[in-house]
Amino acid sequence: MVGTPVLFIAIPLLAAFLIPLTGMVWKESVRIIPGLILAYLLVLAINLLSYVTVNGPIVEVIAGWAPPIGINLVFNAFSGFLVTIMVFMGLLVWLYSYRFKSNVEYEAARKYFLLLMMLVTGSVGIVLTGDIFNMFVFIEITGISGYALTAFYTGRDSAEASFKYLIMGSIASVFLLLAIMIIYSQLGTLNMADVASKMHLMDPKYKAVSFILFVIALGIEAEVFPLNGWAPDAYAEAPGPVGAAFSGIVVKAAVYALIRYTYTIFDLSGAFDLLIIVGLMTLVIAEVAAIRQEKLKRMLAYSSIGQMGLVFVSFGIGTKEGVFAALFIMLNHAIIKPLLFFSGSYLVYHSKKKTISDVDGMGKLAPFTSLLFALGAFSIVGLPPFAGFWSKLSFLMAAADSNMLLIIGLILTVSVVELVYYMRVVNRIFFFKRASHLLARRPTFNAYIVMSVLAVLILVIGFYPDSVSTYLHNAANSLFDKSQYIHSVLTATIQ
Amino acid sequence: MKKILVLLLLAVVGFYTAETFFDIGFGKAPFVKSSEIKPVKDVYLHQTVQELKVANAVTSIVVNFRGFDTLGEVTVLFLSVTALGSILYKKRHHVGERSVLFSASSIVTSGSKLLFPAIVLLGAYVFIHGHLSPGGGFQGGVIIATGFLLMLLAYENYSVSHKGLAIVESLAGITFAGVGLLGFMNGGTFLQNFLATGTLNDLFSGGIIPIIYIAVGFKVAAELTGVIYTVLNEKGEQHG
Amino acid sequence: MDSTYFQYLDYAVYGTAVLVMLIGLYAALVKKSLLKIVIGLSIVDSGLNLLIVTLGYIKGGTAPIFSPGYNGTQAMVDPIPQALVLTAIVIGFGVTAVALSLVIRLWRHHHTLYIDEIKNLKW
Amino acid sequence: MMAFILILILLALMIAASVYAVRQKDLLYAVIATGIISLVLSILFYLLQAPDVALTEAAIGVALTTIIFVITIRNTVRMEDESDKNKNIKSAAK
Amino acid sequence: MITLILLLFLGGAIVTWLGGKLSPIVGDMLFLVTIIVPAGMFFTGVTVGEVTHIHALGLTLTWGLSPLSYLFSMIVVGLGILLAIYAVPFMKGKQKTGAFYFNFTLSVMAMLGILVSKDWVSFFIFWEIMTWSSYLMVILNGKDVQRVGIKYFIFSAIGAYAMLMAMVVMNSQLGSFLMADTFNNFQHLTVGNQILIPILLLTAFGVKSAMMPLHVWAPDAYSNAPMAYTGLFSGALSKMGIYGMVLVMVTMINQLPEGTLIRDIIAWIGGFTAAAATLWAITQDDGKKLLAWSSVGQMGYIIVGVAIGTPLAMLAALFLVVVHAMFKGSLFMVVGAIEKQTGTTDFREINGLIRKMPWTFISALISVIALAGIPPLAGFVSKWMLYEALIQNNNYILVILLFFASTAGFLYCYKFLHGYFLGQEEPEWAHVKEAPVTMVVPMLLLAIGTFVLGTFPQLLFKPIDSALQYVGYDATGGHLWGQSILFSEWGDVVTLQPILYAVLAVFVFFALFLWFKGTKGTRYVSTKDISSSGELPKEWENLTFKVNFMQPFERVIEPFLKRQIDKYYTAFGNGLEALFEFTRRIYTGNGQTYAIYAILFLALLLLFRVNLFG
Repeated sequence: MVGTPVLFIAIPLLAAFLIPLTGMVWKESVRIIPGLILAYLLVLAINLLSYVTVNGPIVEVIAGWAPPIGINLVFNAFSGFLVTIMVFMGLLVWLYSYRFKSNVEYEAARKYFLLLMMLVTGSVGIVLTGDIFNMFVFIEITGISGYALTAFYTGRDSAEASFKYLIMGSIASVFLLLAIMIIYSQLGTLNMADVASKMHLMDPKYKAVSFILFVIALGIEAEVFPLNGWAPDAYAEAPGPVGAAFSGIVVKAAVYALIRYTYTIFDLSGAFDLLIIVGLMTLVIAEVAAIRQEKLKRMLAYSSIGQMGLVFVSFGIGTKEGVFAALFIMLNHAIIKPLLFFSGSYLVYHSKKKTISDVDGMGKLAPFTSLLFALGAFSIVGLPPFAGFWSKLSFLMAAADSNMLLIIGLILTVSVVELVYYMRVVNRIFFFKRASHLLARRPTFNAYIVMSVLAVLILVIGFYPDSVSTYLHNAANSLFDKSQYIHSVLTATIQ
Repeated sequence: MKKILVLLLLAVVGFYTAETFFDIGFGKAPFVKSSEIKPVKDVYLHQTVQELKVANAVTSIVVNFRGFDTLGEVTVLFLSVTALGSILYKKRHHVGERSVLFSASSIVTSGSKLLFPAIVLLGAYVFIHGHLSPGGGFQGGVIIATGFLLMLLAYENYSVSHKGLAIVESLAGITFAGVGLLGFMNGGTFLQNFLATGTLNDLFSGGIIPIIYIAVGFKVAAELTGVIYTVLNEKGEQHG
Repeated sequence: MDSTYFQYLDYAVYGTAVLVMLIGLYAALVKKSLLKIVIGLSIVDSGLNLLIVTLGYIKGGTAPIFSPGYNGTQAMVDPIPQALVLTAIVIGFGVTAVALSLVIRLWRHHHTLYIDEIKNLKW
Repeated sequence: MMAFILILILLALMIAASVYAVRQKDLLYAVIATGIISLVLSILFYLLQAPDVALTEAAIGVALTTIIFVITIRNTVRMEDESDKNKNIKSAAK
Repeated sequence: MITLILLLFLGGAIVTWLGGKLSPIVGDMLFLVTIIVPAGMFFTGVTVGEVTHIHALGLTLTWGLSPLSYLFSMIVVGLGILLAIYAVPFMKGKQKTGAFYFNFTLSVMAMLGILVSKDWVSFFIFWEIMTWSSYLMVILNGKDVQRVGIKYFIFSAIGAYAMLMAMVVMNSQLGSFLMADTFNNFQHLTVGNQILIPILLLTAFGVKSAMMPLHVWAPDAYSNAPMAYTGLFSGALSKMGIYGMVLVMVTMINQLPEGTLIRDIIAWIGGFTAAAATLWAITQDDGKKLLAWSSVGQMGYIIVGVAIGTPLAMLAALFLVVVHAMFKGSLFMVVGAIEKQTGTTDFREINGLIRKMPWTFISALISVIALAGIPPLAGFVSKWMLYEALIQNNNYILVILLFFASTAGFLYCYKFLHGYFLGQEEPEWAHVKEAPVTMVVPMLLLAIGTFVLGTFPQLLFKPIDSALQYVGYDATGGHLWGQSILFSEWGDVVTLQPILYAVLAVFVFFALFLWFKGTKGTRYVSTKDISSSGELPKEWENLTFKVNFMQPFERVIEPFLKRQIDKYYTAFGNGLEALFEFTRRIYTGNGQTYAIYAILFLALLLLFRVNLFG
C-alpha cells in the first residue's frame, strides 16, 4: 500500500490552504498545484483500488478512535471504484480548463482552480466517509464550491442559477440534519456501520421518517425528479468544464450517498420501490423536457438528469445485476457526458445564446469537435458498438431477470425520445447549412487531449467491455455484502 | 392559492416532524429504547477525562473525536470566503471605497478604538481556554472578527490587509492539516494525538487539542473578517 | 426546576423549534423578495439548531464541562448534538454569506429582488 | 418555576420575532428581528446547558449574520417586493 | 476467419475515411480494396458451419454461417461489390465522399455481421450498426434531414428496442442469448411471453422490411439516400428484416397454437403493403420515389410468402428476395446514372434518353420487365410460385389482391420506362452522355443476372433448398419446384428457355425496328410548350403530358390515397411534442417553485409512508 484513504482529503485541504501562500510567490502555482494534487490522487486511487481488489476493504480510522467512536473512511471496491472515476474526471476537467483560463487574471484563476479542487475533494469525501454527519459536512463543502462555480461567470443568469441551487441546497441540508438527528436520537451513534448494525432496533416509524428526509435531502443533490429544478440551470450556466464536473463527479457522489443509505444503512424493503418510482419519473420528465430544449447545454443537462433516473431505476431493481448495470451506467455517464459537455461548449463557443441552431453546419468548421460530439451522442443513446450500449444491455438484462417488462417497455420508449433529440443535434451539426457567421473555436491543445482520452475510453469500453467489468462486479458485490461492510468497519483498528 | 398550498404542505410536514419529536421526548437523552445500544456519548464523556485530559467535552469532540468534521467545517468557511470573492468579483477593485452604514460620531470612533484591543484579547482568551471552559476556536475567532467589524464600521478608511488575512488564514489552515498529518506520520492516524496530554484542567493539557483550536481560532477570525470585508467593499448602486 | 412543568416543556420547546422552522420555510417558499427568502432560510436554521440542542438535553443535567467545580456524579447533557450544532452554525453562516453575495449579484444585474422577475432560465 | 416561565417567555418571544421577521415589509426591521431570534436562541442554549453553542450563536447569529444582512440591504433595497418593482420600472425609465 | 473479415471491413472503413482526407483518389482506391478484399475472402475463405466465439461482459458471442444466412450473404456481398464499383464514379465530385465510403463499408460489414450472428446480442449490435450507418446515409445529402432522417431513425429505434426487449426477456426466461437455444426452448416460455416475443421481433423486422403500418420511413429514406447506396438499402438492407422474419416465422410462430392466425394477419398485412405501395408508386413523379414505393410493394410480396410459410411460398419468397435485390439494385443504379448525367430524376423534366444512354436503357428495360413480373424474367417465376402457394393454401382473396397489385405494377413500370427513356428528345438534354463504364457494367451485370435466373431458376433453387432445410423444412431432394404447376405441367424447367428465346426474338425485332424506323419522319415539338384553350401557359408552368400522367387512374384510387398513414403519425408526433412542451413547464424557472416541489414531495412521502414502508 502506498498511501491511505485519508490522503484523499488531507492532501487537497493542505494544498488548498497552501495555495494562497504559494500564489504570492509564484502566480502560476495556483493553477498547477491543483492539477498535481489531482494527478497524485489518481495514482493513489488506482493503487488503492488494485490493493482493495486483492486484499479486501481498507477502513481508515481517524484521530485514533476506532469506528463506533471516531470518524472513519471506508475504501472498498464500491467506494474505491467511484473515487477513482471521480478523481480521474477531476484531473480531466482540470486539464481541460488549464489553458482555457489563461487569459483570466490571477485572482479568478486562483479561485476557479481552488474551488474545482474542493469540488472534487468534497465529492470524494462524501463517497469515502463512514459517518453520517461527516457526510453532511462534505456535502456542504461540495455545495459551496458548486454554488461558487456556478456563479463563476459574471453574467446575470449564472447568479440566478446559482441562487436556485443554493435555495435547494439549503433546504437539503436542513432535512439532512433533521434526518441525522432522528437517527442519532434513536441509536446514539453516527457511524454508518454502527447505525446499520443497529437499524433493526429502531422503531419503524422513525426509520421511515428519517429515510424519507434522507431521500429528500440527498435527492436534491442527486437530481431526483421533483427536486431537480436547479440542475438544468446550474449545468447550463456554469462554465463548460464545471458542467462536466457536476455530471461526472458531484451527482455521482450524491447518488452514492443515497444508495449507501438505501442498501446498507436502512433495511426498508419499500425503499427499492421508491427508487424505481422516483427514477422513472426523473427519467421520463427529464427526457421529455430535453427534447424541447433550445439551448444545447440545457439539453445536455436534462439528458444527464435522465441518465440519473435510469441509474436509480437500476439500483431500485435490487439485484446484483441491477447494481452492476447501475454502476456501469454511472461509469459510462461519467465518461460520455463530460465529452458531450466539452465538445458541446466548443461548438457553441462564440454564440451568444448558445442555442442548438448555432451548431448548424459545424461539422465542416470544426470536424474534430463535431465528430467527438457525435461519438458521445451515439454512445449515450446506447448505439453499439459504443460504450453506452453495454450498460443499457446489462440494465435491460437485470430488469428482465426481475420480470419488470412494463418498466423495460417504458424505458425503451423513453430511449426513443432521447435518440430523437440527440440525432436532431447531430443532424444539425453535419447536415445543415451554416446559418450564422460565427466561426468555430479551435479547442486548445489540452482540450484536444482530454476529449481524445474520453473518446478512446468510449471506444475501448465499447469494443472490449470486459476491461471494466471486473471492477464493476467487485463493486456490486461489495455494495451487496452488507454484513461484510459492517464487520470490516466495526472491527477496524489503527493500522 | 400558492400560499394556501404551501401552508397545507407545511402543516403536513410540521405535523409529522412534530409528532416524531414529541415521541422522542424532551430531556430524556439518550432516547435509546434497547439495551443493546450503547450510545457513543458515554465513551466520549469518559475518554475526554481519562485519555485526553480535556475538561470541555464539546471541545474534545469538536477537535479530536470528530476533528475531521471541524477540518471540513473550517474548509467550508474558507470556501465561502473564496466563493464570496469569486461571486462579487469585480475587475477594478476600488480600495477604500466602501459603503458606510452610518456616519460614526467621535464617541463611537474613540470608543471603538478603546474596545478593539479588549475584544481581541477576549477572543484570544476564549480560544486559548477552549479546552477548559466554554468557548474555543470558533467562538474566539468570531469574537475577534467582531472586533474587526467594529473597527471597519467605525472608521470609514480602516482597511484590513488582504494579504495579511490570506497569510494568517493559510498558516492556520496548514497548521491544522499539518498537525493532523503529523499524527499520521507518527505512526498513528490522521489527527491522532501525539503529544503528552498533561493533567485535567491545566492550561497546557489535552495534547494537540489546544494547538488545533488556536489554529482554528486564527483561521475563523481571519475568514470571518474576510467575509465582512468583502461584503462591505461591495458598493452597490444606490437608488433613491 | 420542578419536574411537573417539564411535561409542558416537552411540547413547548420542540413545538417552538418546529414552528420556527415552518415559519422560516413559509417565508422561503412564499415571500417574493430574495432577501426575505434568505432571511427565511436563516430562521429555519435557527429553529433547527434549537431542535438539535434540545435533543441532547437531559433533565437536570449539567453542561458537559469537567471544570474543577464538577462533582463527578451529576448527569451531563449529551455533548455530541452541541458539537454538531457548532459545526452547523458555522456552516450555516458560510452559506448565508454566499447567498447574500448572490443576492447582491442579482440586484446588480436585475435591479430587483422580486423573484418572479428573475426567471431567465426556465423550462 | 422562574426558569420555566423564562423559557416559555423566550419561546414565545422567538415565535413572535420570527413571525414579525416574516411579515415585516421593511427588511431592515426583519433582519433585526432575526437578530433577536438569535439572541433569544443563544439564551435558550445557555439554559439548555450548552454554553459553547450559546457563545457561538451569540457571536455569529447576533453580530455577524445581522451585520452582513444589513450590509446587503444597504447595497440593494430596503423594502420588500412591490416597492422594488416600482423602483425597477423607474430606473429602467431613466 | 469471420472475425478477420469483419475487422477488415471495420478497419478498412476507418482507413478509407482517413485516406479520403489525404486525396480523393487514395480514398477511392482504398474503398474498393476494402470492399473487394474482404468480400473475396468471404467467398473463398468462409465455409458454412464454421463457428467462432467471442467473450464480452460475461456473454459469449457466437458467430457462424448457416445455409440460410449464406443465401442472404451472397446478396449482400455481391450487391456490395457491384455497388462499390458503381459508387466510385457516382460519388466523384460530390461532397462527403469520405462519409459515404465509411458508412457504405460499415453497412456491408453490419449486414454480414447480422447474417453470421448466432446469438441475439451480436445480432442486435450489428443490427444497430446497420441502422445508424444507413441513417447517416439517408441524411447524407442534407435534404430534409430532420424530417426524413428522424422518421427513419424513430422507426428503426422502435424496431430495434422491440428486438432488444424481446431478447432480454428471452434471455431472462431461457438463460441464453443463443438463437438456437431460444428457438429450441421456445416451448418453455410462458404463454404470454410466447405471444409477446414473436410480436416484438416481428415489429423489429417489420420496420426494416417496411411492413405496412411501419413503412412510412421507407419511401423517403430510399429516395433521400444516395442512389449508389439505395441499391444496397433496398436490395440488401431491407432483406435483413426478411431474414429475421423467416427465422421468427419458422421457428417461433410454427410452435404456437395461435400461429395460423398470426400468419394470416401478417400475410394480409403483406398483401395490403403490396397493393397500397403499388398504388402510391403509380402516383409518383420522381423516379426515386417511384422505385422506393415499388420496393415497399415488393417487400409486401415477400412478406406474404414468408407468412404463408408453405415450402413453396417460402421458396417463392426467398427467390424473390434474391431477384428483387438484383433488379432493384439495377434500377436504382439506373436512376443514379440518370441523376448523375442529367442532375434530376423528375419524369416531367427528362425525356427520351433512350439514345443518349442506350446501355442504361437496356438494363432498365430488363430490370423493369423483371419487376413487373412479365413471363420470361425472374420476377415472373417468383410471383407465379407465390400465387400457386396461396391457391394451395386456399387464400383466394389474397391472390386477387396480389394479382391486382401486380397488374397495377405494370402501370408504374411503364411510367418509369417511358418517363426517362421514351418520348421525344429535348434539346435541353442534348448534351447528356452515357454514364461511365464503371457505372454501366454493374447495372448490366445485375440485369443479365435477372435474365439468367429467369431462364435457369434452378440455379437458385439449390441454395434456397438447403437454406429451407436448415430452418426446418423437409428435404425435397432438389425437387421442391415439383410442386409448381409451372414446372410440372411443362415438364421441366428447361422448357422455359424456348419461350424465352421466342419472346426475346420478338423483342429484339421490335427493338431493331424502332431503332431504324422510329425517329424517321417525326417532327420536333417542344413538349413543354402547349397552349390550351387560348390560355397562354406561363413560362415556369410545366405542362408536359407527363404531368398527371396517370390522372384518370389516380382519380379512381384517390379515396385510398387520402388515408395516408404518414399523416396519422405526424399528428401523433405533433400531439406528443405538444404534450412534452406542456410537461416541461414544470420547470417554471422560479427557484421558489422548485422548493415548493421539494416540500410537496416530502409531504407526499410522509403521507404515504405507511404504504411505502409499512
